[in-house]
Amino acid sequence: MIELILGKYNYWVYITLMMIGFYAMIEKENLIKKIIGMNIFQTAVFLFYISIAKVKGGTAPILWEKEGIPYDNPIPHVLILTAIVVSVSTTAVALALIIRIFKEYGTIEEDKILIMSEVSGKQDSTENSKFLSSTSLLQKGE
Amino acid sequence: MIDLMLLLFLVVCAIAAVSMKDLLSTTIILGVYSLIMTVVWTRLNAVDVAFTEASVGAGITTVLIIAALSRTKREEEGQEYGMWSKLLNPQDLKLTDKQSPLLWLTSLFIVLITGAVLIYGTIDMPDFGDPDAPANIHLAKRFIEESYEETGVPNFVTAILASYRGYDTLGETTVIFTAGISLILLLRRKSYICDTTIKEKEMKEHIVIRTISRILIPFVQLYALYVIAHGELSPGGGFQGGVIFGSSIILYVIAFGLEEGRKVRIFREMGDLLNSTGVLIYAGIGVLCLLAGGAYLEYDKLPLGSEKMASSLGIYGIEIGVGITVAAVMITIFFITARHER
Amino acid sequence: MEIIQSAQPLYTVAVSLLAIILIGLSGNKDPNLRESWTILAAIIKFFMVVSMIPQILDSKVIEYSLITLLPGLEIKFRVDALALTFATTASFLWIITSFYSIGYMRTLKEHAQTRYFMCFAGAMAGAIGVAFSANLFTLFLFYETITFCTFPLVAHSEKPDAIKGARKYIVYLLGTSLAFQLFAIFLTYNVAGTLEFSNQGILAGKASNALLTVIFILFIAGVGKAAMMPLHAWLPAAMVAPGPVSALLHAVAVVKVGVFTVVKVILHVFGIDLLSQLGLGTCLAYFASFTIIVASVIALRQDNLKACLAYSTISQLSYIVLGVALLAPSGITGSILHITMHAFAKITLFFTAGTIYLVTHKTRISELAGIGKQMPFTMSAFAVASLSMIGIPPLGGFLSKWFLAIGSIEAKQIPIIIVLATSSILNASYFLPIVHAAFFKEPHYAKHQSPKPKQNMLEAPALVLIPLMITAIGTLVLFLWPSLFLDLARIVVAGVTGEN
Amino acid sequence: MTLTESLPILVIIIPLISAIIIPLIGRIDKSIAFAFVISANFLSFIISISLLNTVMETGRISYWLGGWEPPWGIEYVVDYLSGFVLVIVSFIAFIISVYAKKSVEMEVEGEKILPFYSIYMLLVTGFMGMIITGDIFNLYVFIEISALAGYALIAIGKKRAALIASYNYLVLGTIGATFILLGIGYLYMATGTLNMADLRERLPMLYDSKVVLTAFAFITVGLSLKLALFPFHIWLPNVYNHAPSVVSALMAATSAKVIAYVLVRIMFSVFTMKFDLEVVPVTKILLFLSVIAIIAGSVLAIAQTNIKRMLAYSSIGQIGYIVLGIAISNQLSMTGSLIHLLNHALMKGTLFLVVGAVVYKTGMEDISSLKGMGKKMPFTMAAFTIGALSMIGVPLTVGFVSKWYLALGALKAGMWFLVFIILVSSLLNAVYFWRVIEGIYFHQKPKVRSQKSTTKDSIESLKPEIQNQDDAPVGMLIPTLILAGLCIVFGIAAFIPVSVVTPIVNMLLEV
Repeated sequence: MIELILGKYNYWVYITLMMIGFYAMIEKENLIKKIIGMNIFQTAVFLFYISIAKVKGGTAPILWEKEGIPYDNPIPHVLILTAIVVSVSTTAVALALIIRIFKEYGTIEEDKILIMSEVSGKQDSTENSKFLSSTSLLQKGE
Repeated sequence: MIDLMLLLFLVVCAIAAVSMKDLLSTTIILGVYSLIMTVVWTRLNAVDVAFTEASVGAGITTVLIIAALSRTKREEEGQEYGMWSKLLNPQDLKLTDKQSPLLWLTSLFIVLITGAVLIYGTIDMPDFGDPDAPANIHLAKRFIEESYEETGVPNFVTAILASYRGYDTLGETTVIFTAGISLILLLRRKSYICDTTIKEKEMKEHIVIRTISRILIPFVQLYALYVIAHGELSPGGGFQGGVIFGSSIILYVIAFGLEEGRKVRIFREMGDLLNSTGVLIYAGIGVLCLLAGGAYLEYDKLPLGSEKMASSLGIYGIEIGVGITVAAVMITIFFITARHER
Repeated sequence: MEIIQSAQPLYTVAVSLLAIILIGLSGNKDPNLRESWTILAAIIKFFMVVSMIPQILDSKVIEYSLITLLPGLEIKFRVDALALTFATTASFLWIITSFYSIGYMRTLKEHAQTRYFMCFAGAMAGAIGVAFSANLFTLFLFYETITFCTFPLVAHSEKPDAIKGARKYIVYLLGTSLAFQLFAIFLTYNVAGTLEFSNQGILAGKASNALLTVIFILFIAGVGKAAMMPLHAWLPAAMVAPGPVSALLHAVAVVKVGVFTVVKVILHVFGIDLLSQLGLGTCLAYFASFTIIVASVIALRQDNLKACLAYSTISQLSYIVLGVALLAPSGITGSILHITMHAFAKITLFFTAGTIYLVTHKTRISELAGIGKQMPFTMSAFAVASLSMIGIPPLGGFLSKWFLAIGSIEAKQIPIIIVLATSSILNASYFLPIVHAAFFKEPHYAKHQSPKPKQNMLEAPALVLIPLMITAIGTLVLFLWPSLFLDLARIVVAGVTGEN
Repeated sequence: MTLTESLPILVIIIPLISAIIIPLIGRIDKSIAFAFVISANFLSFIISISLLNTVMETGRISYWLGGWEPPWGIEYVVDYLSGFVLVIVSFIAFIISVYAKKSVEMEVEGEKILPFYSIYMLLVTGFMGMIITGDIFNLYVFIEISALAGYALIAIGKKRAALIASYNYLVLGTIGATFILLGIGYLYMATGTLNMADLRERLPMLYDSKVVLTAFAFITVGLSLKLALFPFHIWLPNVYNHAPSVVSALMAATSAKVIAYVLVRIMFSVFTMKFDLEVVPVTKILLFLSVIAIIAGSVLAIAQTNIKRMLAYSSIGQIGYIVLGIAISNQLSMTGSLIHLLNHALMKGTLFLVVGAVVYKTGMEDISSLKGMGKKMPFTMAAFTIGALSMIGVPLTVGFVSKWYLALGALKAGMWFLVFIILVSSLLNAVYFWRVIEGIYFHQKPKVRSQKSTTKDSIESLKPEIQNQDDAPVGMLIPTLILAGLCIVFGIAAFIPVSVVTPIVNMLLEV
């Protein structure tokens, strides 16, 4: 058991972080809060990747003169470099949307926006109530 | 031990960021979270990633969110009822569907299930740091052993990033480009009325900032170029360098304000032009490789001296392309999001 | 059995399709040209059908495969005796109906006549297509063609009640065919590996009895056009259509296609051996009997003339189903004859109903008193057709009923004879009062309306009148010279029973 | 390397470079940019066809990016499956780009047209990249390219609700993409490789590893989110509803197809049939979900008053069809699924283009706005009718072909009730499409009479309605009619697509 914990704690921390972010993404009403959650969520996944790359006693994956020292695995680093960029791009677009939404609706709280949409067009209301039933099924796909 | 503490810090920051009401504080905490993450990654020897996270996660993301906050709202509203009161006496509250305790429970349930599945997955995982884990022996081995020979780049990360998986990086640059164009599409207005006068007045008083900026900016820019150029040898590369360069321009704008609309227009035109130019350089180098008879992005085949030389120059080329696009997009994004419209 | 490969069936179907285009092109600008296309196509089609008769009587079969969409899905035509019986009737009546339509539509100055004639031609293409189909897919294809082409005809007036009726119409027809018939086709293909019609049936020995029963039930339920109870409600609802459309619907295009499909399924998909072995034929026969009696009883209670005729149709269609379901040679002969006999009689009745509306704008049976004096020709035709429906010699209706009765004896189903007799009595009891009232009663309004309307002849225009006279005479002719249809029926029977 | 050998990369690079160049050359003249979009799409369509052709003749093409041998470098793979989907997507993208000019000019503000086209091309690039790649991380990158492009394109819809739709799509899409990324990480951890072919070799011995199971679960859930498979469909109706017509059309016709393709890739090319059937009951879960999707999508579609929204819900049902065939996973049903990728693209493409034309002409997108359009826009409405009949599944249209294979596949697998589901759903389709068709052709406007009762008007209103024919501009009409025509052509000559699909199915099922 101890071994299991020692061997895996790094992974579990990332899972915890990820769940915190995930929770914020689906539960928070504030649109910016969701984005903050999204950032935590994604960074957690990046942490997981970086954890894969770690080799005991390894050094940074840059060629050294000295032979015989194990290097850490460079591949996840590469992948995460790309993923970080994707993440920041998504954040930028999301923030742009939020700015526009604020301009149009005057608020960045999702529930208020939904109420406003209900007044202006009833179609959104059906979505709103359906959200519950559908999110509850969100995990069944697994 | 320090690693464990750092990880604990991460969790604390994450919880704090999610639960605080003041969005500005939240953003700052998110920045702190990113910085700690940077430290964690440095300790995990992922220097390139840490570099990027420091400039992007802690830097750009924070700046962007603050810019967005300045154009929206600072406080998170609603949810004046705590979760427990929601759960215990929901009938007292006037709640919309979205606020119902059932929904909160559902979200929690989803999150917990996902987490449980993930933890279930970890049972069969190789232990942390296991050098014989499949991830570390299959592809990685060859990269570590041969990439210097094959590409002439001592930084394995750069070698893979720019050469073996250079196409992913083109995709990455395209993503940035897409984000830049998306923001132009979403936020740009034709009329450019900038309330620069106010800014200038405010900034005039900050003589210290101005002076420091004036001294600092050239060095920052120089450093950016260095990072781009030295991506092969040390951590860093086009992306990080581009971010730094972009930051220097942003710093300039913050410190000095935008004196005239004309300058804005110049920046804007330049930004648009450079957005495309950067990606075009990257994609174009690929096409040149095609024309030279190689595969796409096969730098060796470029007619630039020896294979190693060609490969090296090709990698420089794309790094520059990445740098230009990143810097240009950053500037564009900053101008678009930070501009106040009255 | 000799098979001739010839594209003639295709051309016969295509004539109407070509007509659609030509009618559409002529449009409203030149009604005469437009109508001449209709007539021309009808006549050409009829002669093309007739030209195939000698070969078929010679016990040959004409086949033509147009295209194979996918393995198992082939558009293929086959003309055999059964197909030709139906096609001859339908194409002949199309000519008549075309003339009648022109007269009717022009007299009433109806709108959207171009659409009307286009859809009309489309429905005919569908009917002939169903008749000539060589497999279930082709049949289904043309079956649906008819459904879609007749919808605009039913909804022609575009008034709310017409739309409502048409909606009911499409719900029943499209619904049953998509839900049940298509299901049955899927199952058939899955079981038999082919959809091709065959004299011996294609399902024998291919699946368990339970599955076969399910397929059979799905097929019967899936052919909504046969208007078997409880899937009959669309037919009275479709009465909102203009007169000629009702005539076409009831005599040729729609309902006959329905029963024809049932006949095809019984004879060529299941085969009489398989069905008698499963005992499904008898079940169906009694099921049909139920419809015959109940529909007749409902018809008795109708005051709207067209609704009364509609229920009469429902009842008569089940005769055809009944005859085939008996699985006896004479029963099959009777069914096949009844397709034609009923077509002529019923089209006459609908023509007269349409003509009465055209001239007097009356739709109710109770208003018809004394109308025989105003419209002697029309009402005479009505009387003749009614008698044929009841089954009184020397009219066509008698012949088919006769064969049906013999069939039920052959099948040793004596109760069926009682059903036939009862229904004939019921037929008589709703038709004869109309005829009696028309000729021998004074009009009601004469009593309290002060200016007594003139009892002059009020007959319809010739273009309307002549067609209905022709069909009325047709019922008589069919009794006197039924040999063509009898021969065709005999070939069919010989084919499916394996005797030669 | 010759030009022919470079085709797999050109099919991506041409739209990509055009996306980059459009903002530059568009400054000179907007019409050049438009011509550029069309020609780039056309080129990549032609290349796709020639790729498919080559694959049919010589088999799988593998292109090594950067000249690095896989699994060390990134590999592009064109086999029957990716060739087929490439052709579908590039064709639809081409047709819609021809159509786009007028519609975009109306629905997008002037100065935003250039970025719009640029992002349109990026979306196409993203889709094409997802299809052709043989590297699982590269797949993620292209998923994100298409996703980002999609968010922006949706958000510029005219109504403000478009922003919310886009935002929600962004959040859910990011969750989906991150799940996929996570799954990829797990796979990499278990195998040490990112190349799909390499994964396929290395995975079988790890099938009972919990890491692999989790990876599979997360990738599938992530893809289902993007695919809008029930219950992950919530984002889709708003997106299709509020996006500009051209974007709705492109997304409806291609986006789900591409994701479905990726799902097939993961399920059958990276993992194997054995895994799907024996190790994880994934096919059963998908079967269950797809059945609900089919029914729920159709039922919800009936309740809609907005035509785009109705089509969106209908798409949810149709996505169910595609997944259903995959879930039954025998030869016939897979054929049905794959051919439905093409068929649904054609049908939905037609319908959305028609709606776009109606929006262009009337500015309205309510179902009631189509009333009486049969006379005003006869050709456009004819296309709508064809599309609708296809959706119902009338013989001689493409819809029937899909249904035929799916139903036979279900019967072969002994799952009778699925045939029932398929038929019930086509009945439901008939209900909501027939309602529209009826409105189009059989509608009189009684309003005129009641509002103005002057004698002149009443006389005029009694006359048969002769509206002036005012059909969509040719540039919009022709693409619509081409798609509608193909609905019939491939409905009749169904053996052509089937002959392409059959080797794919054999390849996937290893028959």
